[in-house]
Amino acid sequence: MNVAVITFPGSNCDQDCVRSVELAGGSARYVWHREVSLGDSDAVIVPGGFAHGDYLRPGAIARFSPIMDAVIDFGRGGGLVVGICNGFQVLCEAGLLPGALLRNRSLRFQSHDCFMRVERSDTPYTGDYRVGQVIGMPLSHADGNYYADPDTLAALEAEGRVVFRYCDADGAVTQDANPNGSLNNIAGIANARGNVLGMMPHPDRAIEAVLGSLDGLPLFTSLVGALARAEVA
Amino acid sequence: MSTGNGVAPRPGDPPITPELVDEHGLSPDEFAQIQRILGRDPTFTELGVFSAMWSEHCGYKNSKRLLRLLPTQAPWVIQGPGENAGVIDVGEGYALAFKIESHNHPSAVEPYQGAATGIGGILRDVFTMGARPVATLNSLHFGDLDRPRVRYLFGGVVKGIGDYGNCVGIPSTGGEVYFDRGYEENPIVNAMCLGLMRTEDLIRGTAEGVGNTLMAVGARTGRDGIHGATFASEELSEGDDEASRPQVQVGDPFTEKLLLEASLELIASGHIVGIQDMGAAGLTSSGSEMAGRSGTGVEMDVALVPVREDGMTPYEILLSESQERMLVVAAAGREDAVREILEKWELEAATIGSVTASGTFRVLEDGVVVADIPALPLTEGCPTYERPGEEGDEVCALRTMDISSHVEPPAGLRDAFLRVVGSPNVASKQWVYEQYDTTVRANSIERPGGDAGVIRIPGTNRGVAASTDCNGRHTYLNPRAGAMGAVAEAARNVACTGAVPMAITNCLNFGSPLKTHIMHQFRETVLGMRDACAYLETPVTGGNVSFYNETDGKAVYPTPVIGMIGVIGDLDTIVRHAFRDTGDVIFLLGTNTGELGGSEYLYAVHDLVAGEPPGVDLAAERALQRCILAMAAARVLRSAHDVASGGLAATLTESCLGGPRNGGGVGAAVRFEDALPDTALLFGEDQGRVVVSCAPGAVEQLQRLAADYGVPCTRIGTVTGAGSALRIETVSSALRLELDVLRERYFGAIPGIMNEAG
Amino acid sequence: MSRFTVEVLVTPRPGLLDPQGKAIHHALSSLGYDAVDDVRVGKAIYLEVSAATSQAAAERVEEMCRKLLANPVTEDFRVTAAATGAGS
Amino acid sequence: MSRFTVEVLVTPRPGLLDPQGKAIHHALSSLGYDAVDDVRVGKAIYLEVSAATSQAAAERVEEMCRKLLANPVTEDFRVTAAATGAGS
Ligand SMILES: Nc1ncnc2c1ncn2[C@@H]1O[C@H](COP(=O)(O)OP(=O)(O)O)[C@@H](O)[C@H]1O
Ligand SMILES: [Mg+2]
Repeated sequence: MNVAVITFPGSNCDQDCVRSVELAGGSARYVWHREVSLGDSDAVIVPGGFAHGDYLRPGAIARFSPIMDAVIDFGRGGGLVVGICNGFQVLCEAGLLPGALLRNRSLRFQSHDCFMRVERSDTPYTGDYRVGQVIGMPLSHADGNYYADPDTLAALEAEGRVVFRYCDADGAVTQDANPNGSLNNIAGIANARGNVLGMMPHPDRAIEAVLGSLDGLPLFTSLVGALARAEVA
Repeated sequence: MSTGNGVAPRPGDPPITPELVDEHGLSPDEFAQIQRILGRDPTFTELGVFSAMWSEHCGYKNSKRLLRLLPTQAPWVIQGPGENAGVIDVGEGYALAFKIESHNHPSAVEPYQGAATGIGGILRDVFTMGARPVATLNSLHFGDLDRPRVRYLFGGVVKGIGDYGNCVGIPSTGGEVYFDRGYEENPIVNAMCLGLMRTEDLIRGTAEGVGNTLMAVGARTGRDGIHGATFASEELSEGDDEASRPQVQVGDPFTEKLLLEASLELIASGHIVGIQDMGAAGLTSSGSEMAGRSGTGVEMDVALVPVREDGMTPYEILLSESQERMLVVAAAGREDAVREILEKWELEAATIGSVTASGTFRVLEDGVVVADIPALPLTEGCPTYERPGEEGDEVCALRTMDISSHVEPPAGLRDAFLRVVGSPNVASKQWVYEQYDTTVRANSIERPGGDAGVIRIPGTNRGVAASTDCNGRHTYLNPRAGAMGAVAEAARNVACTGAVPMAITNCLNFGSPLKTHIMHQFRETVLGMRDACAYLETPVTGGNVSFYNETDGKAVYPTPVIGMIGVIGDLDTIVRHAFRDTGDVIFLLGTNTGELGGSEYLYAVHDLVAGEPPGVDLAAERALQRCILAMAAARVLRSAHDVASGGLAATLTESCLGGPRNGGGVGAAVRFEDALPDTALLFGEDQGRVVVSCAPGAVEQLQRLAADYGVPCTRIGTVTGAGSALRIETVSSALRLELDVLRERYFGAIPGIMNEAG
Repeated sequence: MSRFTVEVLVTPRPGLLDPQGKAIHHALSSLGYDAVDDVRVGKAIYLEVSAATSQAAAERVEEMCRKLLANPVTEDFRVTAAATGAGS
Repeated sequence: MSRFTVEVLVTPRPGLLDPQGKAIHHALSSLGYDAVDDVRVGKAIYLEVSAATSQAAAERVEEMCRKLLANPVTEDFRVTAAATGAGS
């Protein structure tokens, strides 16, 4: 079992993601953006950072990195792909996920803890959470304001593809608890098939008690568990 | 040594006249010395080179002699002043490189780019030592926030720091922000960086090995910031028009990130023998300093330097301060291997020359020699001066003013309390630090908001704590006491987290050294810093001097920013500033003396900067810090928070409220028996005090430890639990401050001003 | 082949919230500029392109817009080509 | 009083580094667009303004540019006013 963590020029969280997978009991390796094949990888993480400087629009240039054709094929074919923060932006630009991430409502970069409500526990990424569970972890972005046109948004909701929603400490989904202006407080979504996940907050920074939160670790243990089950099957 | 073989004036260069020499900031005596060094007149290019290297910024002409007084040694110091950054041993085979730098003038002209490029420069200083940057801090001083221009500068600087550091992926773990009319025209923008490496990976900025190859790496050279180094050494004046204004340097954090990764890979590869940032004075300072440090020479051809614009002269190429460039000395024969690493990171690398045995800094343009200067006299021979100093009349009057008539708060104690807690100087800097990525790389153990930031050494349970401190009002009124206080406070902040203070870097921001009252401030500052560092055993491993922070003759407050490093051997013993559990017992360590001189209270309530600032008892300070460390190691403490700006009022408020996103905070009830006026007690900024709390069962142990270290320890109250209030009784008054009200004042102050006023 | 300066104007799609435009509008109002009713903010990109004709240059750049320069979910674009140096 | 749409184009001053333009140029090259020689990126701001004449509208906005919309140290700007709805 092997998780590929893509490193673009400007990726900053590739190490954090590898470490998260390892702490969850899996193994991971770095795949440089100029490679054209994912090799024998069983899952892909597109990490946070500023791929290609985030110039033009976050993710816009990274989407054309040589490795992305392989990532897109892999995701379209049902392979597990998760994008965190900048990775979420890349996946939207690449068309693996619908919508776009606009500038935060505050117009400022925001770096602080946030709470999210887990909306689905039946995805390969959230099996170790409970539906309705309130989890806390850092977020850190300038462009995290999730937008999709009304039809797309309605489809996301109707199909239950909103996986994480910003909420307050008690789990209430309110505008006050919405850090960046995302429609419907969306913090993370899945594609129709459920194999591609994108999320803005950083589970990779909430994997040890000494960091202040362990709430990100289940995302990685869920992923590692899903891969292990697939191997057995 | 012979120079000048074939050096001839370049066609088109202006003739060397006394006026031109003067425009280059060189005195007639200095010019005569240049003629002696060369044995002839300099060419225009050489004049530019000397002017940059002998500027205040590179040559430290007016500060060097005094800086020699600072203590620089300790067994744990691996690299003291003189390199790109200082380095100390932080245990388990790790070394920490750290340094602070100013970018005041560029930030005054263009706050966003000025601050951004300041971060860029300090990161490069650290990663060229072979260390991976793991944290940044920033110390900012601005005028009062009610001025639109100040809000513009403040907003731009914070965004510039954030956008640059966030993109490179370095967490910000702390800093400070002050607002005072003393900085109205001249903001102080200092950036500090910490980098970690295995001790054996240390590399220095040297050009060793005759025949090795000089390579220019990274961004192309443009006409940006030509003579920035000289510019940084001149005052701004009202009439600065665009023509005379050097071009702004634009930062490219993405290229910086690539340069960072490529440099660390190059250093690890063993293909290179030296590397240095092309910072102030660009290719000139990096080339000549690397040669100077290793006693070799360098020869380079400017025609080989990749440029961004056509028609650049040797003068411009040598002095350009384009960002994100490095000078690398590659081992002969390894050039292709070097190029391969750089290509992977999509960076340009050009061979521009080689290391020679000549001892000179020799520059060609298409094979024609345009400069040939002995390297050591160029880098080390800058004349130094010790100018006379005397305290200014104005500050003397303020310092000795009788402030006793201002002890009464005009609208009552509660009003004064809320004003102090809601003053932008005391209020939470959340608006600032939430624009900085504080958690990237998942090693931030204590984020901004407490006494000092703490970063984990990856793969260990050790941490490095860091804090920047300088209360410019204190250093203005009494530079010596203020400087001692800055060192003491920085060390105390670090100690409050449970980390042992180890060493400092410093950034000395002053007005013109040509004025006697400024020289007095500078000298007194250095002496205060010397005493405090010696006593607290925190040597100085490097720093930066920024003079000429003046506009139209008005200088900033003397602002010696101290960047303190501490080491915590076991992260499980870390202590935080917030009160925790209901029933915990609160103590004051240290003594209340009620010193209101230079206090935030006088400024916020009486609009006054006056009085004698708090004195520092170094022996008591050292005992206090050792005591805190012993308590932390023994796991006696539930919280520790030092007393500084805003006095006990600020400290107690902060310990009750905790961080910005941790719910409602906890209440506390305290009582003071001191026979002091209420304002002096609550708002005095007396040094050497820490408010701590412990579980009821640990009271005796805590008291015993305090007695062991001879530290006054007064039981002042208890933590009263969630949702209540901070209640304070003194011998004459009782105050009840609802946490909601405190929250609104403390966290709402800066966002309120920045969001409403625009 | 001649040289063309191609101007690309990328603007937020109508109906999309434009926080940057809103912030500028707010700032202008507080500076006393009451005559401003709305502000929208986009990007202006200038490309120097070699092509046979200005039309060819514009077409090429339109392709770049569809591929990279604009995000079809959130942005519209407009392309104008002029001979370089002709002013614009 | 009529309504005008005023277009403001804000561009980085010549000689200043434009990292964003550089990155886009690089990206276009790797997508195979070799005919691009240079890219510069600025802002396009559209203001709806009430004024007596288009000239008055443009003058007003030029003032806003000097005050707020453009950074005189790093940016140049160009203002064009047209009656709203007249297309541009
Ligand atoms: N410019 C800044 N950048 C990052 N953190 C900051 C900044 N200014 C203040 N902080 C953080 O806010 C907290 C309070 O700052 P300050 O009042 O200066 O603390 P202290 O008085 O203990 O030195 C500290 O944790 C500090 O690191
Ligand atoms: Mg403190």
